[in-house]
Amino acid sequence: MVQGSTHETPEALIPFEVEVRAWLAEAMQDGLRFAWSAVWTTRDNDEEYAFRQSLGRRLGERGWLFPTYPVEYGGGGLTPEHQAIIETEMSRYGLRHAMVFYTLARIVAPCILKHGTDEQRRAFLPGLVRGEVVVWQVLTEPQSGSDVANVRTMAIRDGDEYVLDGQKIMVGSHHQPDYLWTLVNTDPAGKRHENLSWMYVPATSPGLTIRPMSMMMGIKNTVFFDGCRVPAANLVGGENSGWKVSSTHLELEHGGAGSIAGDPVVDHVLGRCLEQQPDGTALIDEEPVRAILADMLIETHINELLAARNYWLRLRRTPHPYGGVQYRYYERLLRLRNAERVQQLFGYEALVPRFDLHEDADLEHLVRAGPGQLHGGGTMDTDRLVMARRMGIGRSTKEDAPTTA
Amino acid sequence: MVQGSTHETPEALIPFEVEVRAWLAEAMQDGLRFAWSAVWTTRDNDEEYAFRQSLGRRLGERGWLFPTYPVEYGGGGLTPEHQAIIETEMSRYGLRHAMVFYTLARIVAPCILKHGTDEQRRAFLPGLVRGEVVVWQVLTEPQSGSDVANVRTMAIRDGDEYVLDGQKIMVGSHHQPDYLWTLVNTDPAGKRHENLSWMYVPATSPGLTIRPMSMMMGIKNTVFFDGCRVPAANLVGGENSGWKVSSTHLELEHGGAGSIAGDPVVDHVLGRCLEQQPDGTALIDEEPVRAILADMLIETHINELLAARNYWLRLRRTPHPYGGVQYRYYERLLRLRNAERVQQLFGYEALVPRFDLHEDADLEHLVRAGPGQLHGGGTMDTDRLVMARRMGIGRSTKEDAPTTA
Amino acid sequence: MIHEPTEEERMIRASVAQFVGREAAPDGLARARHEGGGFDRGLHRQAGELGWLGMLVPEAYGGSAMPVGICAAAVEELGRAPLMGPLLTSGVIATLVILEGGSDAQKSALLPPMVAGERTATLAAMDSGRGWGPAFVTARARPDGDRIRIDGRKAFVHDAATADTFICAARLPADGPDAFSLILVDAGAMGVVIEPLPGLPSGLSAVSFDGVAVPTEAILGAPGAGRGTLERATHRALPLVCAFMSGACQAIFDFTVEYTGQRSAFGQLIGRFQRVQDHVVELANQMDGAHWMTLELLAKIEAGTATAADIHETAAVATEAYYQVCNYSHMVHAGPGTDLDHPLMGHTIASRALYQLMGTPDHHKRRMMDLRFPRGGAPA
Amino acid sequence: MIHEPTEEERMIRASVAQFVGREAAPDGLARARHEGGGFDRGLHRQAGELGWLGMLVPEAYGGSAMPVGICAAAVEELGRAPLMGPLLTSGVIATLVILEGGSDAQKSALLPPMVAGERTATLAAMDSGRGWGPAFVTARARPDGDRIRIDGRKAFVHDAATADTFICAARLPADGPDAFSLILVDAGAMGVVIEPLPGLPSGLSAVSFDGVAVPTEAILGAPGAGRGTLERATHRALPLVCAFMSGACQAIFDFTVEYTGQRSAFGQLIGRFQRVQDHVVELANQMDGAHWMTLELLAKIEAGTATAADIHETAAVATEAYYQVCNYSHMVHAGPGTDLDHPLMGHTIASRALYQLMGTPDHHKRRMMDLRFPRGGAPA
Repeated sequence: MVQGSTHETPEALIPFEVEVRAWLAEAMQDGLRFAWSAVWTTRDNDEEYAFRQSLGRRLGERGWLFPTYPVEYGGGGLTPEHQAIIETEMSRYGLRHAMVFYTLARIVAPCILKHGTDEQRRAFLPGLVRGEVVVWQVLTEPQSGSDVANVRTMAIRDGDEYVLDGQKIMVGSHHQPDYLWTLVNTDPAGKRHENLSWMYVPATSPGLTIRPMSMMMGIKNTVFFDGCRVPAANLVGGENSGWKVSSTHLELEHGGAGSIAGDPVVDHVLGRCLEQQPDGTALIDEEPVRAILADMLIETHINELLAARNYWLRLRRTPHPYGGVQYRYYERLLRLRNAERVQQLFGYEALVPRFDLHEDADLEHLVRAGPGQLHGGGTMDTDRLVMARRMGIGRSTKEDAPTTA
Repeated sequence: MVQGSTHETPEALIPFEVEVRAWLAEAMQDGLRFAWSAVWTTRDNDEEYAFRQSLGRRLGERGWLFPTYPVEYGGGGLTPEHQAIIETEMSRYGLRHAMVFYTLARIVAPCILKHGTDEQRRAFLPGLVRGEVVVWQVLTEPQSGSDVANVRTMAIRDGDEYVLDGQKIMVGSHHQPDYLWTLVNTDPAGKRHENLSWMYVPATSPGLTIRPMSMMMGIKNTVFFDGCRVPAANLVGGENSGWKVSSTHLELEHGGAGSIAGDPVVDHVLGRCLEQQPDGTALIDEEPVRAILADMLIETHINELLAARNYWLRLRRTPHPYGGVQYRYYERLLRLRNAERVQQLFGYEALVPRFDLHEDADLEHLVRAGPGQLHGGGTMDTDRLVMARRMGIGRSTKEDAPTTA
Repeated sequence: MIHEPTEEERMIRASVAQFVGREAAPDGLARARHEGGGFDRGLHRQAGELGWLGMLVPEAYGGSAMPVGICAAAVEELGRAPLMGPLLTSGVIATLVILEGGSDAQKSALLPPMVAGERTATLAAMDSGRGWGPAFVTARARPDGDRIRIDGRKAFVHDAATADTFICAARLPADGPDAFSLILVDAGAMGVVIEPLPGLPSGLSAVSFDGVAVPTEAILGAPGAGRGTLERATHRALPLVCAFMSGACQAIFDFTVEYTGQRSAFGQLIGRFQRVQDHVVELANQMDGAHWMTLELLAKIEAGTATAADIHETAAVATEAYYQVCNYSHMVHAGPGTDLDHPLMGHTIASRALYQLMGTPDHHKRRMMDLRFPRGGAPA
Repeated sequence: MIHEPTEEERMIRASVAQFVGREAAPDGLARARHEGGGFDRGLHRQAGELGWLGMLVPEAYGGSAMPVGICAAAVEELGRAPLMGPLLTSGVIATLVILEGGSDAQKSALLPPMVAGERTATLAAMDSGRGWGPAFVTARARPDGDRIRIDGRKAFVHDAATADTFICAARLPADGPDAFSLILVDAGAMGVVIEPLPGLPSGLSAVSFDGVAVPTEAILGAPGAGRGTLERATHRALPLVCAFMSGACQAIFDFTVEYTGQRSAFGQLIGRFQRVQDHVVELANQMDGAHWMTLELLAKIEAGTATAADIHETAAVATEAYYQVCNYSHMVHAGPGTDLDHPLMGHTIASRALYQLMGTPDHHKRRMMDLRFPRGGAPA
């Protein structure tokens, strides 16, 4: 049974919990004045960005950014239970392990750990695992969104290097990366799914240009590869074997990692409804408000249970067949419904951002991102497609969930 | 603009309106004590069945069952405006022109009018148009529901007759028909869509057996054709040209006819919510009840507008490209939602039928039929498929709505 | 943390599953009910012999008082069938009402034969089908010499036709405005009129009590204690009803997925159609919401941390889920799923009947909110 | 009966469509707003020259007082763009408030330059963004010699940054508990502070009135008459706002259907995928609900049979439809639809901004119910 928030720390780990709590209390002292932003959008606060990056590095130094990873790659060499403690303590500050450090290392590192050579692991993992480098995921092309495999960015071997030509769009965020984790076509004559390779591309590579795009949810970028030269050693998972690597990648991006953090939106909404208004009443005393809140609370609770289920199953290395993508699909549609609910509850107030809040709890961000967050990394339609396959529908054999941890 | 219920009778037709109203007041005198049932289910009231059938015949005698049909076929030779008056007056008694006379003549007659030979029109139409015969639509086979064209009931020509062999299921209702209107396969070697024919089969044909089935919504039937012999003259629309006839048929079955009658469910629900309860309050004073009713009233209103749009456009012979199937789809999902709403409002009371009500207004029927009425004559999935085609999606050319009037 | 099922849980599941599979092939259930039957006294006695009717009952009254997780596992298997009827209404609900409210003498008299499957009881609580709560108890009871006379009409009683005992809610003159009493009434008592209701074959009857006379000792526990008894019993019964509905959803999911790989249309398996896939996707989301919510609730009950609000929240989710799961499955099955012989029909009827058992989903949501956020006061 | 568009309607539609197409290519709108611009005074003047800003206004004040059907046709075309801004907030809403509440002198002074497109006005009604109604007017006004001083902060005002006149709702000491007054305030008056709001680029500002002094004649109509004025103006403006949203939905439908025949994925046009089809199906259902409901309302207004409840019902439907139509279109367009240069983005922003203009859909539904079924009384 999922025990979610009723989870109790095992006796033996209580000292570790005390240690993490104390360390965080000290480390967060200078950070409490910042409004926390998620990685995807910009709130134009460079000071906060710098603090967040340094916090990531300090966690990385201790191996607490990837607690269960081997020490030799910069991990903590700890157990899943340790990781759960670290994440629980971080969530008290509104921090999510997975994505608050302006880097997608949380997705890229597992791919390299699983599919890289020993040499690549030693070369690439420590920087990611210690929070020292920022990596972007670079997938979408003008002709390919959900259809990830339809890659036209070519990478042709030339001696010890690959030469990249092509264009990626709607990627990254508002601060420059150190590396790009990108899918390229290494065989112009190859069959679909048999012509792909992943590359870990230094952002300083010659022939690489990054140009910002204004999107609904904030700044994204177009990346141009124009005769861009990348060392052959940076191709991960084998030439033309990229589709195999993708399965790990996509499962993680698509909800398989799970989460044990709560949703800060619902707490914030509830708080505002409980506030006493000038006339002495509170919104929560109004019948229509109670009905909206009840649905919001219940659906958020279900979402948290799906997330927690995935989290614990992942740590146990027994992934749920369709659970990853189910959680992702459920959460996205929930956020779309919640976007309308906060407009019902607060009207215009939900259209103006509050920079004193963590972005995840900011109602304006919820409204603005509502229909936009439905498709990042694949649409809700592909979510349902994947879920159906994993349930064994529409195919002669049931597709298994890839392992990711 | 749709004027729906605000429609006004043109000056010149007021005498006709007066005539219809007076005639109906007299004709309905003996019928007011009956609870009106729709054609599809049984309520085990033979007396009511007999009255309804005789009312149909009396209307038919005057040409008022098919007011715009040529007089030579038993119609009224009247204008669409006359028809609207007749339907409006009938709706005051909870009667719907389209389907209350235990016969599908409303769908079958237009097919024969459009696709039959002169001889067939003269032979078959008067009985249908005058309400003298009961016809069933007989389409579904064990392996084919939505996929209507997948017909395995064979009809092989033998001299002046066809010999039918096969099985149809889930057809008809609780009283025996005079004729079956059925789709058969007249070319075992023919291509899909090019091997079908429609037949107007006398129910007394030798080799034809009808056996009742117990379904969620009441009695339906299995029909066995076992070397059943039917005159070749009863094949309508040409051998192997049945798919062309189907388009007329399906458009009518699928909402293209429209309606200007209101939905009696919502009136009944509203009435119960307005009733004073023993403690002096009325359900409608409760906030959650008001919220449910608001949605129910609004969605019913939209449904009525879609129905009225189709009705008027049909009489004008300018069918809406996707309007027929849109109305059908919208109405069915609305009835499914309303089924749950009446349980929310009235709990167990919505599980027990009230035989003193027209079945369309009976809450138990709504609940029981909720998920069952979604697929009669094609599922909600095929509804959406057809609607998409008519909107010009997924095909290189936009599919036109067939004309039906 | 994810709980691993215990050996005990697996065993009881297997035992119930075997029984349900052998004795109550799902196909016939909807039809049997429809045709007026639906309850098999022999079957009930067998369930008693197998010990499930005593799962909730202390040993002193012939039961085995299992932990809630084990009881839930058994009930979940009943839900898969679905085998509702007195196994649920007598074996769970009435049993809990007697346990929560009865005197020692009453428990000793009633529970052992109920545990053995020899007798059944059913709750005749609300006089209107519109809601659940004290306001809907309007039947009157009055002292008449050394007896009590009951007058009222319980509009919707589950499995009344075969019940031996009714637990009737009525207001004694001494009961305060919000109070009522629960009174045990023999089904054969003079003035008890049972009227099976037509329509959806859900096993409901109206039961009239026309001046029915019972001894004073027929009052369950103390006079006026009915409200508290019913509240406690409700809060114990609802998690098990949720387990029933969660099990039912899983069974529907299983046979629906299977059907998508068997039925063809337009030349391919229907599971290839995105629309069909999407019905199953939404079915699974409803099922999993009910499933994980119920599991969490049971874990909280075992840990002693479950609140009444948690119980109502879970009941809202599971009740709604069962209803919607049936609807989505109908969208996949179309015509054949509405044949009364189809396994889906038993579920559809059960989901409609359970929809307002001890309150509708909306009722549970409002109770959840009222318990967590009392009006005009500080949050709980 | 289905109404055939008149020649006049066709002409005004064509004229607006041409203007909108030439002057305000939709692609740039969302972006222009985002980057702080968004209002082009020249464009507004052109609209004035073409006569649309006088559609609602009697000839005495420089207008042409067209029938509501014609006005709706013009506004529907604006919605297709979507061209919101002062064309809607000044040209329709503020214009109607002045028409409904102003004295002859006020109308003569304000309306001719507004009709000419030379000046704009905007309503600064509610002090909170949470709702629409008298309870949300908390700004105070007090007599001060021969002037009136206004204190308050209007949290959300449309197109304030470019407005020449604010119509400010405030409570005079003599106003009863439910009453308030509307007061005309020059945008340049001392103490008026306009603060454009960050976030969704919807053209909203907060406007503070810090002891702003205006002459007594600045009260629109009679003191305390604001509530009635606003109610009447709201009921005249809402049908036109519905027409705007209905037009917008149709434009989105058109380019969304087109896109399904242009974009490919997985080797075929996305329109072949049932899931994509279904987004468009639901889009069309929302669109047609708004469309036919608005048409019926306009027909009733022309026939003199429209009630306030009808207006709120239609507003609930059209507002919700615009919101959902944008969502469904995003589901079809995915990433490219969220580029601020994409035509959809202007609609998405407008649909969020209009969501609570003169009340949310929920507010309109409650008003509809309260008007049709007053609480505790006989049905209306």
